[in-house]
Amino acid sequence: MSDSVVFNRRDFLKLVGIGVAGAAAGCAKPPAEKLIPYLNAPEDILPGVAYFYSSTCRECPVGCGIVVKTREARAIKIEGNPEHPIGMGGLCARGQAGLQGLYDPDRVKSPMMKQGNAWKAVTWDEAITTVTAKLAEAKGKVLLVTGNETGSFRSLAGEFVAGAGGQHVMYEPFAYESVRAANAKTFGIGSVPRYDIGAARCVVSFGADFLETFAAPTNQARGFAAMRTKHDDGAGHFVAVEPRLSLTGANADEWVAVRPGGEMALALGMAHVILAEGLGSGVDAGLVSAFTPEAVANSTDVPAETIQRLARMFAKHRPSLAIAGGIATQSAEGTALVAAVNLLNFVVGNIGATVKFDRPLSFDGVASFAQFKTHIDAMAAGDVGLMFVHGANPAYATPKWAGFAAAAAKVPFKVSFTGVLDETAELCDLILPSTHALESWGDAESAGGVHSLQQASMRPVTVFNARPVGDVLIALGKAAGFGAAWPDAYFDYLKARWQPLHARYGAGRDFETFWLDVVKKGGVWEDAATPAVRWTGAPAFAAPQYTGTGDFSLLIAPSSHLYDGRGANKPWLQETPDMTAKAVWGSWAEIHPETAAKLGVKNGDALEVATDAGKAQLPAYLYAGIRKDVVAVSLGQGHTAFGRYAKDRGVNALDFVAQATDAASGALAYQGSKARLAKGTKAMPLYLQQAEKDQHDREIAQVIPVAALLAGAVGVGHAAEGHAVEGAHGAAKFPGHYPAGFGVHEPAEAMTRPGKFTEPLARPDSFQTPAHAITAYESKEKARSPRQNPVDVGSYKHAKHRWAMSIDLNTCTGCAACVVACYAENNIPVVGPELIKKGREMAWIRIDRFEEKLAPGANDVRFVPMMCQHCGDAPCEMVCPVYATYHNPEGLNAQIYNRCVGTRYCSNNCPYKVRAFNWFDYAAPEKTTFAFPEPLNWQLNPDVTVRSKGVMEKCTMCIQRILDGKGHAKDEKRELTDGEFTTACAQSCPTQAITFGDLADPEAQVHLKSFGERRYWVFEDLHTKPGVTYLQKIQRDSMSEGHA
Amino acid sequence: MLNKLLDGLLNPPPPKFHGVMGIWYYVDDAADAVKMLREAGHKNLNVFSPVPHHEIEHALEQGPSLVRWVTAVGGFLGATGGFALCYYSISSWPLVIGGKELFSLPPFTVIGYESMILIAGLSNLLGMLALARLPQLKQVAPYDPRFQEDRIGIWVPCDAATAARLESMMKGHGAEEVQVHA
Amino acid sequence: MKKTFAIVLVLVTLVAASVAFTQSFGVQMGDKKGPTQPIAYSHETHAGKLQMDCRYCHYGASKSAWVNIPAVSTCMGCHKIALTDKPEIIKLTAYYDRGEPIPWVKVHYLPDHVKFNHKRHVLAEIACQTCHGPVQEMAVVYQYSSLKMGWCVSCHRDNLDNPKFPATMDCLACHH
Amino acid sequence: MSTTVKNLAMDGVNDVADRPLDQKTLNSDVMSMISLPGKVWWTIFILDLVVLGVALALVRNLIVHGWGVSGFMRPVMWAVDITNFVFWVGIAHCGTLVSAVLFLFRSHFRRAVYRLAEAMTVFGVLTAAMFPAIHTGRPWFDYWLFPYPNQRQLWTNVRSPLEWDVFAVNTYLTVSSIFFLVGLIPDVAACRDRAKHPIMKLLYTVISFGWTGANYQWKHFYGAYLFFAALATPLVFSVHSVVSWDFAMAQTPGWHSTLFAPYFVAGAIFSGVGMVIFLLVIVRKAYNMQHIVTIDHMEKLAKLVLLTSCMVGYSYLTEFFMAWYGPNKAERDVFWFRATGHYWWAFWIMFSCNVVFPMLLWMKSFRRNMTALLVLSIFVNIGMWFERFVIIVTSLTRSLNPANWFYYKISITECALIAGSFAWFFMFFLIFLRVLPSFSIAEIKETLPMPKRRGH
Repeated sequence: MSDSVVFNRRDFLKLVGIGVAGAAAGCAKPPAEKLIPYLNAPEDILPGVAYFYSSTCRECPVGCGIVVKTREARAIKIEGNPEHPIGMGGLCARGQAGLQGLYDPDRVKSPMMKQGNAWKAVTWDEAITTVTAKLAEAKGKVLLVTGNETGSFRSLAGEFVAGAGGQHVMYEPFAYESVRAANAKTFGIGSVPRYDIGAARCVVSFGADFLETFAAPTNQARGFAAMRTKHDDGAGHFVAVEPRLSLTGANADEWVAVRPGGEMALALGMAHVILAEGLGSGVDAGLVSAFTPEAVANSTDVPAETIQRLARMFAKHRPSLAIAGGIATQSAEGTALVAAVNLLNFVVGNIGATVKFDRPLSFDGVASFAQFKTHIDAMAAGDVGLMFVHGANPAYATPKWAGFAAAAAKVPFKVSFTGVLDETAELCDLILPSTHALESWGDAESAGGVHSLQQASMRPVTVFNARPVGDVLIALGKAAGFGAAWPDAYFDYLKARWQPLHARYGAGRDFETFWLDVVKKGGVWEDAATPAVRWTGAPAFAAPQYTGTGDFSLLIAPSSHLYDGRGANKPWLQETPDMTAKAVWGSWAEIHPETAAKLGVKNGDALEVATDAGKAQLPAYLYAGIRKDVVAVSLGQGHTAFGRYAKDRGVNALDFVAQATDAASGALAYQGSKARLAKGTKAMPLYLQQAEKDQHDREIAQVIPVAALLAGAVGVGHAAEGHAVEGAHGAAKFPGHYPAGFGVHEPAEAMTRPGKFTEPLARPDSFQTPAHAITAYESKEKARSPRQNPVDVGSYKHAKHRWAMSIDLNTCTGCAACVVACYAENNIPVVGPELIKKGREMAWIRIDRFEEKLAPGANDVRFVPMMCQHCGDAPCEMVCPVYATYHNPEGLNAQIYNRCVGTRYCSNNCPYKVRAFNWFDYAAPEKTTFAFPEPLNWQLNPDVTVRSKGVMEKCTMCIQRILDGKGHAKDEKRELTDGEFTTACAQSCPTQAITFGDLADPEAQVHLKSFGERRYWVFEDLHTKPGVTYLQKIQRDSMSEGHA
Repeated sequence: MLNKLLDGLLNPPPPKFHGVMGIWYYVDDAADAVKMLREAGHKNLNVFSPVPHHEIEHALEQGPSLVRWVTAVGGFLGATGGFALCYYSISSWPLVIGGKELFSLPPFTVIGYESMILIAGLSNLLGMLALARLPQLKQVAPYDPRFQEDRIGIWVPCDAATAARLESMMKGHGAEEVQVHA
Repeated sequence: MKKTFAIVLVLVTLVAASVAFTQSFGVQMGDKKGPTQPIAYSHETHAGKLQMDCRYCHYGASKSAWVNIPAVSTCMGCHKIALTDKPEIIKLTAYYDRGEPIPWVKVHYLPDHVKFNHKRHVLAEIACQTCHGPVQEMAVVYQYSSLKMGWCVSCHRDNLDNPKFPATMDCLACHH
Repeated sequence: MSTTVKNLAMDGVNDVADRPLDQKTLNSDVMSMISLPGKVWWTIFILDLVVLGVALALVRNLIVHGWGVSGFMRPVMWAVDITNFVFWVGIAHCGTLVSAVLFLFRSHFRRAVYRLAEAMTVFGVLTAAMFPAIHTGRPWFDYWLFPYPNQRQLWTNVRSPLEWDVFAVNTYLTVSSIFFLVGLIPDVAACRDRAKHPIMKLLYTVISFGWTGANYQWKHFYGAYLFFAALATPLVFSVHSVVSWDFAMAQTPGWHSTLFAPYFVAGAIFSGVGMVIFLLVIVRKAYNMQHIVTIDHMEKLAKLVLLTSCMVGYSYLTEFFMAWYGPNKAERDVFWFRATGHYWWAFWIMFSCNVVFPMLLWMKSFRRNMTALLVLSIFVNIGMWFERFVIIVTSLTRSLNPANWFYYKISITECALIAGSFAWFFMFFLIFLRVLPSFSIAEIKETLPMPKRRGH
């Protein structure tokens, strides 16, 4: 194959000085290549061997534990650290994409000084001396702005501003002020609690996007999965109370389309019912006497009986959990809302059971918007002489009326430590590029008692002349003469800071061993004591306030991929579709189809959104999952700087936010602005990655009604003859190519025990090897005969495994972490919006969103992770004229790029349409379609060929990982054990919905799941015998107080 | 220059012939003449005509062409070749595709069938060229362009002695014109 | 005239065909000359005369998919003291002192879409010489085998039923 | 146009008007076409080359930058490329049918038209064969599709319908070309004898293999010709069946149908005869060949069109019936989409051109009206091109998984491919008209009364 070598290995070989057989371009002999060996051979690093370093993710304020995979001393993949209590091995899309922040081609190459409007490169020494001088001038008027810092850096910053005379302020666009304020008010604990969703038996979310951005999404997703698998006695019910069905809400059984701002009244109404009916107690009923269901019904558009039903369900299925946070609480009455929900939780005794303060997220000390505003005012007033910015982008992440830009202009000298030229850096006078988190040491207290260490997993990328910001601060301090006490390197400062922790958790180890253990493990964590929680009174519950005029309420949600906009410079995140609209690379306004009809707007037409704060035009996305009087825009786009991938895409939703804050907490009121809509004039493209969201009865995403599931053997039994289980549409259809009654097991006691279905099912006595499993059990002569077993002949005689996958639709939340993981693992090119819109996406795994029912009430949105199904009887294989795709002895559907001629017949014959074709040369640096501009190509996985123009590609079930795992087993002369390696998607899945393994091993998890209940095969009637088995989503009857 | 060269190539000096060439217009006369000449012992005569005439063929007592056998053999070889290719290509590196049988007749038949036609066609061509002595590089008899239009020529190679007698015989059988090459 | 022409034509075609055919089978017609290296390092001396184990320097061979080219420090391990007066060693020491790696010239070529795993083959007790040829006799190392696919496959084919180390003919083993 | 011709190749041949034929004038009349072309011909030819040049430029673009320059995407990974391929293979089929099948049936009207039809066949296959070649993602590796011993020890997948195509199409190209050339031998010999210009003479001398018309030559000529016909006949049917299996063997709804082989063969003959009529109407008029290709001949062809049109129409209806009657929802959706969906216009163009308009041929007056036939034949070919477009594009657009339903939009590249394919075809055809006898002298002669002294 004449594929050009994108990642020119020699480049990084120079970096780490390793010599290996370099890559030759195609079969022609290239001009003599130089091999650059080590100067001094390090003992630990061998070329061609992967090394893993545990560290801490810094892509959002939470700080999950991660493991960084490095090859030849380059970080090439980020995975969740299974030992870490927050991430628990899962990692969200944003965390995975951290890698692209590291290799961002637009990173600042060296310190830069602003001259007029141009940037001029300066040396570090010049820069340091300049700043030192400024420090002297601005004595006492120094302002250090950072993002949420919870570890040693926070104290260093503190000491720094103390020395320099000034203040350190931490700004986060989503600091959950109202949650903290409300908890302080109601419980006397001013922090963000841990929501133990796994412990709850039913959940009501009051506009909390807890699966996307709120608090610790990966952690909550894991708990959510556990909660959702419960279905005995009506458990596992999830109700979303929000005006617009978010991705989190899409997972709900019921959508309560409350009037914007009505969430609080609804919570209190539920509390009223509970107290009135004596289902709960603990607070004075007088608090909520005003909120009778009828009264609430008027103010929320939610029928009284619904309120009563929800209240009863909530009280009945204890421990239950009501979550207020994220979207809904970012409003003028956010604090009151959280307080109301706290009250609701308190009366049914959820506090301490599902709402826990043992490991509160560390947001303490993060400035509220109001506090930050005072700093802005100070700047405007000229009270700031010197400003440092690190890890925050206020110029973008504050509304225009906050006047940050203007205020910054008043500051004589501004220094930015940013890695990329973002909006704030553009305002600064000096850029001191800081190394990326993956290149630098640090630590964080992710949550109470969870001390995570951030290990530098590689030497700083040589292309950029950057320094760890800690080192720079220390250097500055020393130069300015107040940092004498500090060690020279931030690393030593950090290490010193861990001494007290050693004292506490050392357990007799001397510091060095303790330190090594910490570095290996990624930190230390204790089970912090659970504080006693009392009810300390509620704030006043006032009616919602709206600012501005207009017939519509504007709803602004943080993007699940770009968060507050800090992900916008990462092509993976831009290319991964937003799971609500399935749109990419831009922003859009979601409105209800009927509203659109009134306005005469069609899908993708321009729509003008106007608030008192500002107006802009966006493409409209017609979404039935939103109230008719609401328009929703998500944050994250509309950057005016921040690199080629972020700049000039879409609209910054903050421009719409009217001037209002939550008095009680000082939070910025993202919600509550009134908006006016009109048909737009200029056409703006809406890049949809999936246009059709109706599955046309193709039964791709199937559900099984709880009733049928509880009916258990009966249902499965006659389903085995191929009948549909009675029940809702798209209910279980059981495959014909498995014997009747196959996989049936005793349901009796299984149904009564919660969590049963998170555990492997017992292998039934009626077990028979599935037709398409590699038959390790079958007798030789039988196995040899093609007629008997088509997948074990000729060169296949040593076949032992049948790699397969099982995907549980019940726990898949559509977060798309797997998609990004796959991009990272398999060198998949990013092709950009135009091609995506054309239907030329290259993703190997995508998540299809099917909207069965999208209206207030019972809710049915289904997410199907769709990748190559590795069919036993693959339609694609038989049509390839050159054997470029064929069936491998271990049951994989192989795709050999270098044999592929590109007839594209395989894709035409693929029922699942999961094969991606290289329409252009994404791998050729000289072409405009080049997808890996230096140094993005450093991230490429050396174990995976970078595909060239004109070849077909698709999911390989991470064959490189399989071979690697088998290699290890061979080295240790042992058999493979189940789960010792897995695919990138399965590894990253926060809810563990994806299981990978050997189907031929009757004890393997994947086997038990694939032949347990709820299993089905997509397009099973085509008899493709897929290697990917789906487990039906459990469909609950949401209209009966959660009863099944 | 080029033209001269071509002329040299295309119009070589006519070779020397020994025999009699009679030219007929009427088909039945020509047929009779052929019969007569053959009875007179001139079995090695050649007939030239713009289209084949049954009368003349009959008079010449021609049997069916042998081409058919060549074609048959070609077809047989082609078919076996096709099937052999299928069998060998799969057995040399057995790759399972779509869970299908490695060796199955239906696909092989398609390949075998097409190869049969191909080889049969080629051998049919070669057979014809060989038997009809094409391409004919040197003339066997004095040639006349009218043979491609509407005249029929009968060529009897003979020595000068018999030439005179043949001429009269031909004239007697309605030959428009008789050329004697001696 | 015509005859001779025809004969010549036939002969030419035959020759052309046979050349193409043999070429297509990757038969070695190649030169036995390797590139000139920045330092005239002789495997003949080290692996041949001195009987050094290949893996003394190329220790990665049995541990990793890729083999390492020895670091300058590895060379200096001996040559700090051994033959320090020899011109080539002086060159070597110069590199070492300059803290500069030696730009060895690549000898063996594999396209990027072939994922050859040294470790697996070395652990399968295949002598280095099987593929790299009699390195211990090479003053200048050259590419001994064609390293073309057919060459790999023939060996794998022969060892399909190897009781100890069965080879595979699964394309995915090398192409992924 | 041939009135203004300064005649080079022939001597004493002037413009021919309608007049009774005899053996000698037949030669002259047919060969009168072989002459230095006039202005009209040259204009057409130059225009043709210009179009072809532009098309080739875009094809080069295609190969350099990849198929991304086209409008293709998932799920529609085939569209105009394969549409053209099937269309031209279809066109090609009629020639062999007319010459071979009708030869076996001893139906004499073929003699007048088969030479032109065969020429069309050969050029049609030449055009068609280009598309599988350039439609691949990496055309420079196309030779991998042929089974040949190579150092990788790899072979082709003989179980793939696409591989059957490779065998079928190449066999068809070879056999039909041979058939064409062999049939030419006697006529070219006649040309040779009249040719004056040395280059022409050389050409004819080579092609005619030194044919003299000797009895032993005629004997084996017809012996072989019979077998060519006998071989070509099953070949015609097999080749287009194989082409149809490219679709039928896949399980894409709208493709996966046992009906396809006969349906495609009928369609092929339909479009082929349509093209023959198109060419004949023009040629016989432009070169005054009405006395050689008579109205009766044309009418017989028209009847063939009518017959195949009915077969095609029947197939359409059957397809829809099966979709409606069968259990497969996806299939039903596809066919409903075809008639009413995004590409409804394509479907209705196809249906009206292939089924509705040809019904006019039931009228004898229509069949014998050359202008009418000309127009109809154009419609037929448009319709048949859209038939393949509809089959390929609509089926793929409505693939099984709705999650990636995207609509295919044709791009300038594909337009160039379409225009280019016609330019390529007519380039060959125009040259053929002026260089080789477009009507079989020998065979037509056989139909003339033979001069006999003893009356008839």
